[in-house]
Amino acid sequence: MSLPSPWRADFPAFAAFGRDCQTYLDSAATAQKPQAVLDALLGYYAGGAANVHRAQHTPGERATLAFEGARAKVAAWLNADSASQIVFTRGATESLNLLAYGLEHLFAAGEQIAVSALEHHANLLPWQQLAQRRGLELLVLPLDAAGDIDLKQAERLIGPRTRLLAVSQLSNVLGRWQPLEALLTLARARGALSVVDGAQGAVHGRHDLQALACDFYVFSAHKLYGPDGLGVLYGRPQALERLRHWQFGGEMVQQADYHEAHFRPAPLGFEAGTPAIGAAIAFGAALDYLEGLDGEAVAAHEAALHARLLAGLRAFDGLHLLAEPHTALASFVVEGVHNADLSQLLAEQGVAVRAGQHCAMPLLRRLGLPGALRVSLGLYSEGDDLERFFAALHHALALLR
Amino acid sequence: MSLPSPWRADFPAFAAFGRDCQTYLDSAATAQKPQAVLDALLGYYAGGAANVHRAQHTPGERATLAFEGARAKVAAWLNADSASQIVFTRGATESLNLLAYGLEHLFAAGEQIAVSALEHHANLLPWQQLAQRRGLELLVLPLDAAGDIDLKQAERLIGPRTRLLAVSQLSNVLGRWQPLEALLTLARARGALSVVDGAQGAVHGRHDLQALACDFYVFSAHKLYGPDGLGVLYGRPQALERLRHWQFGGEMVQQADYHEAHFRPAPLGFEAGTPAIGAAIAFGAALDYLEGLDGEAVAAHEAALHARLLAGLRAFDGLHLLAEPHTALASFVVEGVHNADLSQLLAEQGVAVRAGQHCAMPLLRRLGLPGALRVSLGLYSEGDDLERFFAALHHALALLR
Amino acid sequence: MSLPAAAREALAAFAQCPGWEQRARLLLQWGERLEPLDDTERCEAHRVHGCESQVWLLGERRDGRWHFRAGSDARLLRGLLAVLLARVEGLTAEELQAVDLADWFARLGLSRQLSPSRSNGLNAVLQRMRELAAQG
Amino acid sequence: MSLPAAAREALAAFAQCPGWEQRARLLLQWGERLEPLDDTERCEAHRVHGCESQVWLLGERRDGRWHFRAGSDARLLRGLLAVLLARVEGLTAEELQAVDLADWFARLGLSRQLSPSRSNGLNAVLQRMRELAAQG
Ligand SMILES: Cc1ncc(COP(=O)(O)O)c(C=O)c1O
Ligand SMILES: Cc1ncc(COP(=O)(O)O)c(C=O)c1O
Repeated sequence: MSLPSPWRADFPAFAAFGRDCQTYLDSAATAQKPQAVLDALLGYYAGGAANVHRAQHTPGERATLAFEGARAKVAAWLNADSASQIVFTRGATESLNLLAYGLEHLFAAGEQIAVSALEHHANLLPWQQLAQRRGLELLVLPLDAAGDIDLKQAERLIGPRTRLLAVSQLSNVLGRWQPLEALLTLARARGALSVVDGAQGAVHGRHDLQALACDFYVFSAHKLYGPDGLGVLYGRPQALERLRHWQFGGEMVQQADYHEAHFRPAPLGFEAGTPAIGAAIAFGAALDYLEGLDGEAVAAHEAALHARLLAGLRAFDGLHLLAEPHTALASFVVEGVHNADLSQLLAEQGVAVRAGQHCAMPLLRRLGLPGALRVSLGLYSEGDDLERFFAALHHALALLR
Repeated sequence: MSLPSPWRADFPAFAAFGRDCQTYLDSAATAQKPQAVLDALLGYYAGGAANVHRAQHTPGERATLAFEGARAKVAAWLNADSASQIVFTRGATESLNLLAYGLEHLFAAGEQIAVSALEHHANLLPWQQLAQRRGLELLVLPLDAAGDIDLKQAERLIGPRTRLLAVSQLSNVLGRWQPLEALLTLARARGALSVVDGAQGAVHGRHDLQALACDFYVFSAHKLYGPDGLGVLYGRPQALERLRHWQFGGEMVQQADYHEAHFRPAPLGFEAGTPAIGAAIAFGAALDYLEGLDGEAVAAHEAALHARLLAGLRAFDGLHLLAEPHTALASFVVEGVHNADLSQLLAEQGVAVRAGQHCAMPLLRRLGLPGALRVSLGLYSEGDDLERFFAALHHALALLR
Repeated sequence: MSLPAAAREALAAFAQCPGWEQRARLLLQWGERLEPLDDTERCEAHRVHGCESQVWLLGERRDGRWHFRAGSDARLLRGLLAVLLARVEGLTAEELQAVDLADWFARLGLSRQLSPSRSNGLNAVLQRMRELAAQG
Repeated sequence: MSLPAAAREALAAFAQCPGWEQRARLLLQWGERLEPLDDTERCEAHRVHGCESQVWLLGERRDGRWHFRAGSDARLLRGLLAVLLARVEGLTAEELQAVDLADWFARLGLSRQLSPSRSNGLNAVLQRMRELAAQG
């Protein structure tokens, strides 16, 4: 049962990790990039960079076509109706901040925003701070025993004063798919806008946003095998129309005078200044690469690895999973052992897993834990990575107990 | 007088431009990148990407060290006291928006913000919109006949109600160094904060920010031979302390609970979410590259080329410069010929110059022009580029007149 | 769908055009053919935004068929407008929605003018034309 | 500047330590030596933020010399705190500002623990120590 990944060789980082005796199991933090991404990045810069949307000259046209081509690829990947529904940002975090500022004008004091108890800071703090600015109430939807947003309670809590629901698709700590369909139906029934944080969800399986029926969906390129510094905000056309412009500058302007200005609609109106052109083009290449894989084979590989991960962890005495994860990752603690000690000794052995609060301090506090370890997988991960991790964990625990 | 650039071969894009018969004279829009930048980008991704500031594991530490090393290089390049004065953003535009939102709480209705009549939209619109949000007055400092901010008028206009002055160091349209020293002294005397838009200025010569004595200075990596998607906000410590946090998420948090949170100080407190790690590291490599050049030789080459550009343009009948540029670029119109027609015919001949309003619509309107052409230079530009441009201009004018 | 006479003429002229110079000359000539707009027509209401040059577009439906007029301060753009108008002259709203203008410019060897690079603005003109026809 | 006795002992032990395992064992042992903090001392006021683990630091000046006590819920970090305290025990404020702690950890073969990666938090402890000494 060695579970090799047939796609591993497409990712040059693993040759380097091999040389340095590193085992990378922190893909939920950021993923490695296939060679196709590096080629696209290099091809763009070495072929002649140019700014986009500004010039008639050939390098400028070429860059604009490639940049807009990447937008179209993102739209196709998400099954969006049109490329104009895709706004490029720096990352999921910026997408969420854009929403919290761009929708601010829709809220009146006393209204409510609903998030869940398992949100990443990026999908909690922008709303929390918006609530503080506007005198809103932040509803925190509680979790059930399995670690999912409790639908019964959500139904009770989400009411006519609730103007927006913002929830994760897949928890970055618990690894569980959240009951989005029911929640989105509920939000729609109550007349609330909906925001889905797809930062983790987008990486596992491909999602049809027309079927998902949220108003906004956000994720980061760097977790989906693309470069860092690029994120996506998808919106339904009617939802995008409700956004106020947020950042101002360069080519997002329609007409400007000293004392007043008019701005373009989405997407360009929300991309102030020179964007991350190279990153967008390279992310297009990442999607092309993913498009070329057999999605079912990828899912089957990830599922087999994940099962192996869980089985392996269960063999350790006193090890407790924070929840029963569906996919992609497993978070755990070991009785009587501090997660920081464990992660340090794993690091000494060249095993890269993440320890701590995973940018979800309130969730960890609610679970009564100072922190936890998280092992997370990518499509390039394989059985040998897990074996090295299990051996290192064994060794670390022997030292610590 | 062929003026070859001794650094041209360091920039792989010129081989591609050569193959495609393209002459790139639009460096003020974005600059080409030296091979060292591509190598750093590739080295980072192929060596194993990792998120920064989050994990104890070796790839994470390596990435964090490289990312923080890049911050230190930026600080050294600007002669800042400390790396903690350098905030990474997406670009000059985001830096300016960060300031306009982060300083908003300092303004009361009826107070004033002063900008100049020649600002790029990125240094106009964030302040204009802040003025609208807060009921402030936006003072527009007029220009003198040469195309510089008129100091006499500035002295008259900037008064005790003026809380902030935001001006460009080097105009992206007129190519003139603005009288910063006098303006900054004036601002300080009146108790106003000062913001310098160094997007163009940072590219020509190296500036000592301790000597410059502004409160904030911003620029974009992509114009200074670095990758796109990265910008810099420099601030004096006392000025940075006055900034309110703006974007929220991931690792900018000190302590978070569902209903309240505390944030880190600058720089990390202003870098919400996964930053453009690869771009930052590659920008560090760009600065290393520049650091290795003979600054005086670069300045002399740019000056000689610029003189040749001006002399060549003067030989055309009916061609008018928008101002007498000091360095880097020249903007012009030709009597009876539309700038769009000219730029299209230059593009047909493989000459990449920029036409239009250069993201400075109000300035162009004030000059009474629907648009203008701009030729701009980088340290890799050379005499032959100019000769090809002159020949193409000649040809285009022959067709159009 | 048979082409209007002016469109056939444009196709004949541009399709056999050997290079950029010749094409530019042709565009300049076609631009001269545009029926000039008077001062009241060159107004804000008819202005097409999203072009770095100034462009105006007026549309009128007579007997179920669309007739457009257009102008610009840039001469090459005037030529592009002329070959565009040649193609759409007298179409019904349905025909207008159906006509493949990207293909039309491609057949003329003018595809590049439709690039998403915003500065030229021909795309904005096409969009405005469709909006007018949809309203009308 | 001569080293305090405990510091000399740490140097002797760590400097000849052959590998990560041995070093980890030593850190665990040194961590045991930390004088435990009582519940009132493990309070918010003494908490050092910026560490993923919980860390507390207390400092006291007697006769012009600084004496620190520290604790953590993580055991390896307790070891690091112990070798840190061994180095700074009994220093004056001036000596404290002058001591090169990066060098100290380097001599112990523990440089990596000072990486700017925030999660371990030793840097935050050093900074808090300097703040206390500056105030005190
Ligand atoms: C669920 C979730 N939301 C949001 C984010 C933020 O992503 P980024 O740091 O790329 O902006 C992350 C990644 O850390 C995440 O896991
Ligand atoms: C003077 C000036 N300010 C600001 C900017 C905006 O820079 P960016 O688009 O990289 O954010 C530019 C570049 O276009 C500029 O020339």
